[in-house]
Amino acid sequence: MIIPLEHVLLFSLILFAIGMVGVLTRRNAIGILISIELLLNAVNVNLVCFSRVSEDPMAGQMFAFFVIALAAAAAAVGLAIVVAIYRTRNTVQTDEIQLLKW
Amino acid sequence: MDQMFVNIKAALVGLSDKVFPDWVGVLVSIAVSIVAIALLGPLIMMYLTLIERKVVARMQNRIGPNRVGKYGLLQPLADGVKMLIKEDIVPRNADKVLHLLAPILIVAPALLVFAVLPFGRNMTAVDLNVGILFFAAISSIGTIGIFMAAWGSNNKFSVLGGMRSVAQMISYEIPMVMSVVPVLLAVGSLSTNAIVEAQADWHWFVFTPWGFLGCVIFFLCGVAECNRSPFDLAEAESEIIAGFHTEYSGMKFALFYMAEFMSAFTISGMTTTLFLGGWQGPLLPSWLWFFLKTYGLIFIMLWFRATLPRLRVDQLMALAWKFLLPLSLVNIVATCIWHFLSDEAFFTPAAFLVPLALLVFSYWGLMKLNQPYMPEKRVYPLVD
Amino acid sequence: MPQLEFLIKCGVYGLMGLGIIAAVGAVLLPNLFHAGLALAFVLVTIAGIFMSVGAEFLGMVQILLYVGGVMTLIIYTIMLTGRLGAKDVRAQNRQGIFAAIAAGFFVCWIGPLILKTGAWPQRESDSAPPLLSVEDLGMSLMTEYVFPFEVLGVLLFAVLIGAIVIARQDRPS
Amino acid sequence: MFEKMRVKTKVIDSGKSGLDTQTLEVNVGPQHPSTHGVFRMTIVLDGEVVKSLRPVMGYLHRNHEQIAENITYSASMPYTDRLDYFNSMSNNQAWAMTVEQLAEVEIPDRAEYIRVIMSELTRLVNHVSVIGFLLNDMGAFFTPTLFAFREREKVLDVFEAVSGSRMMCNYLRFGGVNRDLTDDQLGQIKKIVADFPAFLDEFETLLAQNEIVCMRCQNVGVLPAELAINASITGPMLRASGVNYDIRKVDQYSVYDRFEFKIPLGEKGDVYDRYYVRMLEMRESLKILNQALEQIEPGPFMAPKVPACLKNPRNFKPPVGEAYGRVEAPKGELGFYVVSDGSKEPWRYHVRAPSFINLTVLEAMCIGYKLADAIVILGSIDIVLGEVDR
Repeated sequence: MIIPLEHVLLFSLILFAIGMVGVLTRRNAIGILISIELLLNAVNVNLVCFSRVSEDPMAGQMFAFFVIALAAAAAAVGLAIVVAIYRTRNTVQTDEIQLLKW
Repeated sequence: MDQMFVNIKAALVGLSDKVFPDWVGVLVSIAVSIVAIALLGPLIMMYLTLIERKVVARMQNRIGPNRVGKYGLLQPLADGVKMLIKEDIVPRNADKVLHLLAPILIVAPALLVFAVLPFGRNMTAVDLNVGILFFAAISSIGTIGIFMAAWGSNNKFSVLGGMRSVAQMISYEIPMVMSVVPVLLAVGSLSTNAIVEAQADWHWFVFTPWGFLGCVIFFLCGVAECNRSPFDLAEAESEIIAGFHTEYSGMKFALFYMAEFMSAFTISGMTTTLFLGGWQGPLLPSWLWFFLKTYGLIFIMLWFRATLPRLRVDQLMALAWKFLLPLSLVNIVATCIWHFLSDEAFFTPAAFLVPLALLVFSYWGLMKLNQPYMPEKRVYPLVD
Repeated sequence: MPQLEFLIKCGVYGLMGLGIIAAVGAVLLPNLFHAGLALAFVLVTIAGIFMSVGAEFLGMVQILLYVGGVMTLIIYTIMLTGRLGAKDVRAQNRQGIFAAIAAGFFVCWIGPLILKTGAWPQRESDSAPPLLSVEDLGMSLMTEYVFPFEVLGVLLFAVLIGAIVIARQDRPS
Repeated sequence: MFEKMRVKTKVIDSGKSGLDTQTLEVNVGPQHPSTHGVFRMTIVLDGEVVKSLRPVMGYLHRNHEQIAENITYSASMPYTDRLDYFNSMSNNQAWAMTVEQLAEVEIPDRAEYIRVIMSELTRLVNHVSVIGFLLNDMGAFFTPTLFAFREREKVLDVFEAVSGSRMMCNYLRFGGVNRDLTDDQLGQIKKIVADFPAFLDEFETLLAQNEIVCMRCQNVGVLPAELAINASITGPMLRASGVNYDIRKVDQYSVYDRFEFKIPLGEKGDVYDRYYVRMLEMRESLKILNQALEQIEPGPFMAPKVPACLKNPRNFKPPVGEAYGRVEAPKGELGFYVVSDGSKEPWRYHVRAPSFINLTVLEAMCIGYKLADAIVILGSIDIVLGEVDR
């Protein structure tokens, strides 16, 4: 590691906190998805940096790899749902989509 | 001759080593590469515009630019000056930040890709061991730049162009990457240098059935990726004026132009590297071979431009998803068969014929499945 | 060469700083389009950090999948769901303060913990070539991690179909 | 090439399926590269599909008819050049025929032959350029246009030689033509006519069978014969829809009854038919030209026995009455309706402009096709804004 590990951890912690704020405060469903991507990335940073210093370097990178793939999947389905909601409800503001059935 | 540029760079680094501490040498080495590429990119772009105008003019019974300098050789400079002193117009309701950033974000990736192109023996700026992945990743960033330009201009034609362009780039990226996979399977490395090395002694991949098909698919997708005719829907001037760069003028517009021409060059260069043996070739210096092959491919692009009308958006999508993508997937299988049959030799009849049969069969099958559009035979009665 | 190392360190810290600024933008910018682009920037900086710790392959996959794929998808959705020329509506709900408190608490709680734990493993050979080549990654994907890999493949396939089914418009029968 | 390209358009009824689709209204023109001048279309798009299209005309309105009603008859001749500036010769012919009908002038044979030769040359020029522009609209970057223009220039050279002007010829006069054709000029025309088939073959092999062209043209912008007749469409557009109507055959005006030629008819009335019918019409025009060049004989080129009223063109006062003269211009039926009250100026003057009337079916042809198709369909109508707006 070229910089101390704790600095990377702090970085990802801050990133995670920012993402958390986003998830909690965004009204727009896409905004929430954007924040979720931030959370996933914060975790990924940790995984990769730990893999750099750990005894089994493979595990961390593999996990990060799977997380990226899953994030892509989540985004695809999530955005498809957003588009579907927009088509039927004509809005993507989460606080306007309160009904569980329409 | 062959190592001319490599030697020049070594001399420069050696010079700095004498004067400065050794860590400066590393920086100098990096700086030399960066400067070389930063100069090469625009230079290639400038003269590509001239080449395009000359070649297309010849195909259209014209002469092309011939007023500025001998054979119009200074025309690109004149154009550059013109672009620089033109007024920079930003529409009133445009998103100013995006409008400003978009051209930069489009040019930067186009220039970055130069870093992994092997221009000649030992002439790769950065020999990344994930070179091909770098190429694919970086060229996908351009999509966002186009989005920004389209959205930031606040123009309906721009949005239409942006939508078209992004749909097109996403669609064509997939068969493009898939058509590279056979090469990676055959070489076993993502490094561009290793790929070229593997094609020594005329073992160019284009001579194998899968290589030929891969080359065609990659090149076609590349033409689509850099929005060139017949896939230039994103900037179809007869339909949506200039697509995503309708609202750009002056130097910003020149940057879009630059990105387009530089990616035309990098796509041709990548096709050369992946399938046409890169800088491998007899007699001539390696870098000359690279440029010869690349410009050959660019000539084909210009030829397309001067000849073919544009596809429509649904036909474009159909081509990518229903034809190129399945074919490139079959191509991967064909490569595996070739790999196991060929037994380390480049050419064995079995290894040549079995994949060929597979590919021809699947080509035929796909044509059948897609019910390709055959020009209707029409009868035109002549009456009194 | 310590000077070079210093430069690289500066670069990495710079990337982190830019990443955090961009992340704040991604969360707070009222215009979703801008937020999406800020996220794209965060993703690129993270890819840079991956590269700096020797995970070149992951860095590239990050750019290819995230920036090229996911981000394009997100921006496309923004364009599909946002009306052209529509007035900006309020982007944030009223939980801003509570969210900030929660996040602040989270950082203040875990941050010191990280710093206090002095004994994080540090690898010495910084200039050593990347620990894992693409080949290693590929081999382990096909051996040790083949099961998750295949499951992931099935999942992605399901997602592909699911996304199409959800987003496609209803056809009147 | 890869999919039957008929666009399956499904009208999305937002009430039924609950979907909200946002339409996009774009202004194509008047400053747009492919509206053939200053034409404007307001197109409502659903995605890329045209939902409605409203043509907006009048950006080039020059008050042509009012001007003609305030100047002498012969002074209108150069103004007619500017109607359809690609075909000044046939415009001249239509106007000359109208006034000759009004004043009952007999025209000598040689003048009639010269008129036929000129208007058939005009047809070649017009068709060859419209096909070039059509392919340009499709995105074939200027190559067909410039191929076409190479031939067009040769014809324009002839026009320049005989009339002194390449485009605004002002060559015809009431009772004949302005100047006689010399043998040199006839030779020049003969050479063009002899060379033209080779060019047409080349032009056809360049793109007629090209898969992309066929994909973009065939079954796009279909104009049913019924609609074409009801909308009073004329010219190649009507014939592409399979209706046999050509004024050269119907009226047999001038000396067209002396030539052997056929009328090509289209099958479906789509863009491809409109394109191909024009190709075939050029071949027929060449037949007419060949015969005309063979049959033309020396003689007077102006009516020898001019009625008294024509002696001094500035003071030309036709008898009271009305006349409608029409020719088969390259774009369709070009007619001039004129009412004379016996004074120096026409009392009423009206132009039946084929471009304008052919343009009226644009929306009907475009709805349900894509934006890119709308441009090609517009190109296949063959309009010249000078004539549309007048």
